[in-house]
Amino acid sequence: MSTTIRPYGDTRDDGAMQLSFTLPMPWSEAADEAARQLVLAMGFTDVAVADGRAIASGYSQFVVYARTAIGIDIDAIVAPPKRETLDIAGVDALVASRLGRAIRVAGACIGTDAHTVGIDAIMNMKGYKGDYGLERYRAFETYNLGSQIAVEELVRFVRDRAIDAVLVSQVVTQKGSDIANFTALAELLEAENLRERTLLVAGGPRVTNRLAAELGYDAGFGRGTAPSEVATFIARRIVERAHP
Amino acid sequence: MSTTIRPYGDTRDDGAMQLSFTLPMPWSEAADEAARQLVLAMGFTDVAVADGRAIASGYSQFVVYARTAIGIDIDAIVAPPKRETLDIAGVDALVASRLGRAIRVAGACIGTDAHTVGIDAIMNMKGYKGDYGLERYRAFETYNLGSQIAVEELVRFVRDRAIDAVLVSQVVTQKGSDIANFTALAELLEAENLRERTLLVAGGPRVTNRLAAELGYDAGFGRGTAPSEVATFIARRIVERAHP
Amino acid sequence: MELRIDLSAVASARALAARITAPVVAFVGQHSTVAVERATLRLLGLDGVGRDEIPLPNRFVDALAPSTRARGVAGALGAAMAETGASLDAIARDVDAGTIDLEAFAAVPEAASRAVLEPLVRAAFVRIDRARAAREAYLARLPQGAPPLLYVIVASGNIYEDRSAAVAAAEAGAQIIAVIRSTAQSLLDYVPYGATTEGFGGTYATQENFRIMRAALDEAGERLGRYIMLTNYASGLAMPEIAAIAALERLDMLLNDSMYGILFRDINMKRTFVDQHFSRLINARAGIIINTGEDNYLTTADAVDQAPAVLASQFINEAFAHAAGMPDAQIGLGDAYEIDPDREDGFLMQIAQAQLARQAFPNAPLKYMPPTKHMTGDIFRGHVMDALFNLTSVMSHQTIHLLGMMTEAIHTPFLSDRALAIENARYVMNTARHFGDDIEFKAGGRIERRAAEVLASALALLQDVESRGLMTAIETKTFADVARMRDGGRGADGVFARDERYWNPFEEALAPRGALA
Amino acid sequence: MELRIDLSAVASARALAARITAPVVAFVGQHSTVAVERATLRLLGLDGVGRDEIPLPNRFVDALAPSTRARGVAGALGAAMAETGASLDAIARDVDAGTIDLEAFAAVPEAASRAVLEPLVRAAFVRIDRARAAREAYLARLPQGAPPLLYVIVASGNIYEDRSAAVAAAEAGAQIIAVIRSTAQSLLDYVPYGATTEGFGGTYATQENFRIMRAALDEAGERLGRYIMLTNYASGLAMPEIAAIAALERLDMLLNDSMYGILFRDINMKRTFVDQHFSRLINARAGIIINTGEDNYLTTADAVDQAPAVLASQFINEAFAHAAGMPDAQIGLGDAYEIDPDREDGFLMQIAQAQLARQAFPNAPLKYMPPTKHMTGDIFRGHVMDALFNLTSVMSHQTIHLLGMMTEAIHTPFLSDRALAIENARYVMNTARHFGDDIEFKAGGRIERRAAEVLASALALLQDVESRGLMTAIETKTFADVARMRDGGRGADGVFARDERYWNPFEEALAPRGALA
Ligand code: B12
Ligand code: B12
Ligand SMILES: Cc1ncc(COP(=O)(O)O)c(C=O)c1O
Ligand SMILES: Cc1ncc(COP(=O)(O)O)c(C=O)c1O
Repeated sequence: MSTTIRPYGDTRDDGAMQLSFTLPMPWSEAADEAARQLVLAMGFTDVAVADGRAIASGYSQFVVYARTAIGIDIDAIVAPPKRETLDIAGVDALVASRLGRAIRVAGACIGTDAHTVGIDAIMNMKGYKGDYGLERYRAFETYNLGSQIAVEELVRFVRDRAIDAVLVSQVVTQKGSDIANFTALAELLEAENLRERTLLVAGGPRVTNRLAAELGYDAGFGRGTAPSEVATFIARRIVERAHP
Repeated sequence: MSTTIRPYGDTRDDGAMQLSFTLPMPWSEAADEAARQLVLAMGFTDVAVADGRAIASGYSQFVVYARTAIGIDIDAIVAPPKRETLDIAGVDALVASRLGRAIRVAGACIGTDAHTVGIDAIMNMKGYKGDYGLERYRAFETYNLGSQIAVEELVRFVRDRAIDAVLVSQVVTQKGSDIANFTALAELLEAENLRERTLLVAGGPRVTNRLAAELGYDAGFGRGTAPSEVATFIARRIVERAHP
Repeated sequence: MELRIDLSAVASARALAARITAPVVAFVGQHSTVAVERATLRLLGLDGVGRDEIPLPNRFVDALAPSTRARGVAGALGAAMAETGASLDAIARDVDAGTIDLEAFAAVPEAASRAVLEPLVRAAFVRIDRARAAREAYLARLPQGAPPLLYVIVASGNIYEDRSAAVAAAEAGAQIIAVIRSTAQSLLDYVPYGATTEGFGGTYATQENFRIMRAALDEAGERLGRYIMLTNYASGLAMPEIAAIAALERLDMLLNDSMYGILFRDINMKRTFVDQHFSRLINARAGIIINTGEDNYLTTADAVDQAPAVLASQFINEAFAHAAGMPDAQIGLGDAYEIDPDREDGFLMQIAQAQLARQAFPNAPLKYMPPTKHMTGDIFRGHVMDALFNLTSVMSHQTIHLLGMMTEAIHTPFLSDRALAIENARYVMNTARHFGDDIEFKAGGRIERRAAEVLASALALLQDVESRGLMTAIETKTFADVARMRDGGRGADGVFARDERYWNPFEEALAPRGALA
Repeated sequence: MELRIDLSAVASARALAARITAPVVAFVGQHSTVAVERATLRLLGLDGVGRDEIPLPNRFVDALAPSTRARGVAGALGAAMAETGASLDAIARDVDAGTIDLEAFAAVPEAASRAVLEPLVRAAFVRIDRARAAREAYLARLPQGAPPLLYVIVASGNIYEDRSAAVAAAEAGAQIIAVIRSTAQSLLDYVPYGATTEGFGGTYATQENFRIMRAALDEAGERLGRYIMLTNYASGLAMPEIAAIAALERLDMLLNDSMYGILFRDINMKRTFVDQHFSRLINARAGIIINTGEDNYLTTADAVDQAPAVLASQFINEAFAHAAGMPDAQIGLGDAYEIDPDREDGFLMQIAQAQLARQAFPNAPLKYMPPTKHMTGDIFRGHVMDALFNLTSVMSHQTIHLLGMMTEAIHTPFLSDRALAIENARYVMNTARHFGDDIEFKAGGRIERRAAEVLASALALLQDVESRGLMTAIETKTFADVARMRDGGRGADGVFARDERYWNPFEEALAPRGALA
């Protein structure tokens, strides 16, 4: 099957979109025209420069409405598997009955990133938006290493404490620092022969499961993640690995 | 010469742009992914779906930041000729000395359009933002026909009063009604053999000089037009035609 | 937050408005219009189109000789029915076909006409009253939520697209849906027929379109647990007829201004005065809240200068509504947030004006319109202007809150524009829910001084209008900077003096005692 | 709009804060840190890097034996200069090369050291005082415009990109430019050197970068007819040194909090207390306005719960600043607009808190931070949140107004984000310029009740801290929900007890009489 949809303004398939951007040129009518031609060159049609003005001496700002003919076949989208979430009792029961011991989980904000609110939301007792964090589960033995943890330090910890699941957070993404840090961790675990036996989970507002997979992680969790989703995922995977 | 520029986020040539649009599908993570793939398919890179959420049962709304590699050569932009503006005395003097009579100008909001504020701003004594309107000039004998003037009525008026310059306004643009009305007027003037001897000027917030030219008009004036720009244009052109 | 305002000035203004409108109401009592007569036929049950797709009510009224028409269409119809025994519908078809001569029944006694129409009149009231009762039952069962009531427009031209858009908006939180009419429908001297899918800048107001939208919103309302109100436009050459079909199809509100058509559409003033009165008689019975159009003063002229004219017009609209028997709770007086955003302390002036209206008309469901004129293509700035408008509205307890669209200067709203506008209002109105209740104005401060100034100027304006008469005032550019002659404008030929034997069963039933003295 | 607040509670809170900080200030009088000593060298004129690109001040202080260091770097340097006749620079190069043994001059009498340093100390004050005078002259000639002063950040990592962005922002209306430091520079126990073009989440604070930005803003200021202020971050392991170079390069403000490093960067508390004091002595002399970091409490915990902690911390920051001789006009206490946007009447709570700070610290140039934590990828909603923040700020007369960015949750600001933020603030602050002055709070209303509650809780918190001592309080999660041990954290090994012969020429000149008793 194939169902192609397009952006929607007020009529199906009208392809209407809003764009805004800056051009590094002083504003004049010619700048409006440059904006229009630029958006046309991108393949849009019905390009209307709704606003164009100077925002600094050498910079102009534009608001543009335009239409696109490009559509997307939504049946071809590989939707991230809908993660079914167990409650605390469910996770605890699963781990107790199938694994018979607590899963050792280490969490950290690696590299120079000091944004701990996200990883804390997942790990701390308190949790996130009414959903309790991993510390609350009997199924987990948790270590929250905190912020700005060097990759080497985390790997050492994983080895020394025989950690089962590593949760790493990256919030700062400027200049690709998140990718660099995630990659460094995956590579070092590999080099130390720890990758096989640890579940490796990435998180942060710009993380998607797809991105995590590309980086060689077992899963990725993005904005708005609830701790129970993560708990369920870890429990299921570790149990599966123990009883393949 | 050729100077190619690209959209600017925080670094020259980073190509950063903001987009927002609706997709006619319920929100889910798959919808975010559809939005991402759609923007990729448009040729953007570094596509980040900053926000995705349901805005109604079958509709999702997205805010996306992405980068484009497409640039525009600003030296190739045909800038609309910078219109130099005379003051009232200048226009009056030009017309008095070179034409020796007042120019007869008729203005109207044609079709079903009732947005007279724009054409009034150009014609009425009071003018626009401190710039007096055409009625204030001795160089012009003005007739402001007002709103919702049928094309036939306007053409009749042009013939009966031997109008030199016709100013037409279109503010409503929905479903191309502006283009239809502008075109109908141009064609009827042509059919009645009046086109040659009348200066035909279009105006309205979506009008550009380029659009007007495409429609066979002598000029087009868009948002923010000052009456003196229009006055100068009419005076110069009519004088030129009288003394080619 | 209460302004210390001069209550005696408010009382004087109200008294002046009553004196200003009294002679006009008297004039109304001696005249009728083709539109009033067509509305009468519609209430009696006539619908459909005839030859050349012309609506049957038009065909019927146009078929009347002037002298017959002067006695009212009801008499002519009743006579024909009494004499021929045929139904309203059959007679109307015959009129359309030209196979019946309505003048032929001139001799039928009035009593006979009245008798034969009586069941139709009763049926009309049953239908109107049922719609009203249905609304009340809905509101009791599915409360619409607290004011300011979020009001958005749909305007695609296609009623089916509008329907989807309206339901989506309701889901996003809209409490009132307005279907904007096709550009200048107010100038059509008839009501178009059937479901329509083409229009410019809006969708035709037709009875079928009303029905389609009403059904969709009722369904959405059930699903959302909130009754969704529906509104449309009456003002214009077909004002009484639109009031009639709106009453039948359970619209909840109608744009209905006593002077809008005159000032902004160059409709003849006598025509408008007569039409607005009859339309409001119907609105009153139907429990429909009218929305007046004072906001229009502000879109063509400077909003600071026009504030007194707005207030004066609100008093006049109120007086006309009272004359048609409307209770305050149905009089949605209009105002708008149109002061130049670049003006220092413009926000204070907006608050002064909004709160002044609130206190001058304490029981009226005020209608508050968003910034439009000063909106530009800069959607980000526009969205912030709308936020301050939303704040002003919740602070001053406005009732009917038209949502501002960040794309106001660009296009008629996209689905997403409405959703973002609703989100803006919901956020602002929730985070600042009791802000207005928690503050007071500094005595004699900028806000109070501005309110006092507007009130004093409005009073002066009303005094001037009273001394010269409303029609003369309109002839001399008193309102909206435009002059309209009493015999000029569109639709003048549709106004006629009533014969002394004129009667109209609906007017008789609805007119407040002594109003058309 | 004035809150009726309990002035005696404010006075008690202030007195408590003085009592809370007094023992800490006494502790400071008995200790020094490597950073204080390095800053002393910088003030004396030392700059540049040596082996392994390590800054010369670090090389110098690290070369001191603990016992020598305990007497202060000034004594060691003065002795070496007096004995060798060499310049500061030459000696520092020798230290770097390891060709001089600083312990060799231990016998040089203090008076000789003092005498040889005297011209350098004088030169330092001449430079600092000249910068201050230059600022005052600029401000007189090119007034910066009325508060709230619009403050935007640049943070590209590249000082040259930052420069373009800063100039563009100034053109768009910014009055203060902050160059955000590279992520976690606060953890560097030195000040990086030279112009830098790489950084994460910000641009390194270096003396050369300060100079580059200062020059660009002076030029832009001339062109625009407005002096543009420049700010950067001091708090961290190099706090005193950054204060020193900022004084030399005429920065106008500095982020400088007495507890930020402890709570949010796990820097040792003794280290921070000593460092903040010395850095503020310098800031005071330089006329630099400090900005404290109370906003940080609100980004990690609930803003409604944390309001009392914010107020208590403001009192503590004020007391520490007073102890360093800062006048109120230089104490930019921090607060932020971080209450959950979905909370009913959250706006009222924000106003209560902002106005409470305004009245508790009537002469302080309050620093007001925008919504950050609750900003999402929905830039439209975010822009509206920023608008209400802007409104709150102009109403409550905040001084230093950090602009909120609609893209807060997405990326460090684009050029256009800053321009749109400035446009938002200018519009709101102009249209509502005197709104705050034109209203009063209802006595005992929601806003007043909230303010009273926050004040009472802050007082209770301060009482508790006073009874247990500040260091113990910090050890037991009293602030920001985090516990920090008095001997734990980063940089603890850089703190040392002063020998009784310790002296520091700058401290002596700058310490307010009796402060370090
Ligand atoms: C709070 C905050 C801070 C606090 C951090 C306090 C702390 N202890 O965490 C302070 C003030 C210290 C701070 C400092 C800085 N910040 Co900051 N900060 C923010 C802010 C406002 C909120 C972040 C937050 O707490 N979100 C709430 C949490 C709950 O959401 P979350 O992190 O997305 O987490 C959820 C999911 O992503 C997921 N998740 C996250 N991690 C993980 C991990 C795993 C394993 C899993 C399963 C799930 C998961 O689950 C969580 C719950 O759903 C954001 C802006 C914003 N509104 O997003 C900027 C922001 C993140 N900061 C930014 C920057 C640049 C900085 C600084 C470098 C400089 C500056 N501009 O202030 C410094 C340096 C800090 C450093 N060394 O890293 C930028 C990052 C830009 C970018 N994309 O690269 C942002 C976006 C602001 C901006 N626009 O400039 N910041
Ligand atoms: C005021 C207004 C009205 C008033 C008009 C009063 C009047 N007498 O003009 C009223 C309330 C009656 C009205 C009604 C309607 N309006 Co209206 N209206 C506006 C509004 C708010 C402002 C327009 C305005 O006055 N601009 C100020 C003038 C000075 O600017 P201007 O027209 O661009 O003119 C300047 C230049 O363009 C140029 N210019 C213009 N004409 C000419 C001609 C010549 C010859 C020259 C040289 C220059 C020139 O010079 C002028 C000075 O610089 C706009 C929204 C907005 N903010 O733009 C909507 C808007 C134009 N309206 C709109 C619509 C759809 C309608 C309605 C159909 C329904 C509705 N939604 O209200 C009705 C029907 C009216 C009809 N039959 O045409 C839409 C049009 C959408 C579209 N692009 O197609 C808009 C954009 C609102 C919206 N987003 O839905 N409207
Ligand atoms: C009171 C009133 N009636 C009617 C209308 C619009 O109707 P039309 O465009 O058909 O004239 C408006 C528009 O603003 C109005 O305010
Ligand atoms: C007072 C204070 N100092 C310093 C900083 C940041 O410095 P760093 O990121 O280097 O720790 C902040 C950040 O909010 C702050 O509030």
